[in-house]
Amino acid sequence: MKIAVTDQPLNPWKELANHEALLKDQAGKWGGLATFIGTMRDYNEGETIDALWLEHYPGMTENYLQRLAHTAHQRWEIVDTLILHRVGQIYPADTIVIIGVWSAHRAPAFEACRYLIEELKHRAPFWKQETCSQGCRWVTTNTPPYSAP
Amino acid sequence: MKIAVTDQPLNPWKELANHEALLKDQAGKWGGLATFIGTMRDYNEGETIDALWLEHYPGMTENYLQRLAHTAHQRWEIVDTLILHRVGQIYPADTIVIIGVWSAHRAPAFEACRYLIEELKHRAPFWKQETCSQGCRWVTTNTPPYSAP
Amino acid sequence: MTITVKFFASLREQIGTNQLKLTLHTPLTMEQVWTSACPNTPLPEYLLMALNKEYVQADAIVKEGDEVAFFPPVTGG
Amino acid sequence: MTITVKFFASLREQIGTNQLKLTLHTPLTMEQVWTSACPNTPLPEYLLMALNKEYVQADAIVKEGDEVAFFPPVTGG
Repeated sequence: MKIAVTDQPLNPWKELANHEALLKDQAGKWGGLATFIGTMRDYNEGETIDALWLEHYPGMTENYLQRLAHTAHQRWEIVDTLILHRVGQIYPADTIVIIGVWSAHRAPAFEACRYLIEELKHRAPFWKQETCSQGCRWVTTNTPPYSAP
Repeated sequence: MKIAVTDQPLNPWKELANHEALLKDQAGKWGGLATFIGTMRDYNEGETIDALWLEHYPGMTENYLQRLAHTAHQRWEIVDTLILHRVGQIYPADTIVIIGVWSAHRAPAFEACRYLIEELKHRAPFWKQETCSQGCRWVTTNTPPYSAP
Repeated sequence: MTITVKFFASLREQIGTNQLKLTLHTPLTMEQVWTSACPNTPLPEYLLMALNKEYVQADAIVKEGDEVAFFPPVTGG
Repeated sequence: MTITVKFFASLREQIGTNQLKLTLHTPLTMEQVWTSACPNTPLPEYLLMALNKEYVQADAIVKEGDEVAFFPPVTGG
């Protein structure tokens, strides 16, 4: 289980490959990996976005993500979990978030992966400020709570 | 949209990175990528599996996967889709299937990705033969049809 | 008129061949093709069938040059 | 007794500081801490609050050395 918040660019393929390499002992034990990779779009609500500033609450954000991962491990039969989130100044097409759930079967992998991204968006302390031609504005639309199947 | 059946080893990170590189023109248009990577387990129904032989129906299998991808594109708002499936002789921890769905939003990405793997398992002409200490046996448990949300 | 009949996976092993050519004197349904191709084997309960690489039902009509395939439930992914 | 009060994102900009120290003479609730820290700003409707990096409600009691944080609805991912 790895949770990290970073201000460095995230390469999803490298991060996933590196993390899976750490699970070598358990190779053959999982049959499915579900991932979600969130990427910065260059538009939002009909407007062109030039850049995004991502703020977080150091310490609390990591704790919160850690707790989410633990909850997922209690709720579903999971081999391992990866949650990485970018902060600081980012630009269109940059990776914002990487979630990976390894499991023996695909149903828990999909469900836990979806649960993690929904709960992260609903409650993890991150805030986005968009830079567009009209200047800067804080994003205010919060994601509603998720009811897992 | 890329569909392929191959008897060569699949490196999921390389395949996903290569495919995403082809979508360069549309960088910034998608906000989410949901992927599913199916891997060979070293056990099934309580028994150790040493190897798997994967057979398909050349021509029909590719047509069927192509049709699935088209259906997903009609049903969900999707930027692009990747479906790769391995055939021939494979061993534990080898990648069997890679599915990737790029979309502006995460809900269609997740739903279409799940739909594709479920329909692939339910109807795409592939057959698995397991090699275990007792010899060889054809897998017979078919996946039931999937009702997407 | 000649058609091709293919078998896959466990069915290929059971029938003992992956492919045979059949000469028909009149158009047949898929089920009749099975009976002509495998006269000693009753139609398996969970059989899937394809005509020219598309799934069809047992009553589909087979014509000159068609490719027919019979196979067990699929188990990929 | 001294506590730390943090503000994030739009709230940090609105209040004009990311952090302040507050000296209390008696234990206060989170809501009372807000009133002491921002006497001129009514409690925002969609305010989230954390005590020692855990979400709490407005009636949680703040003690010596605690870290209090106020912030708007989150928008990550």
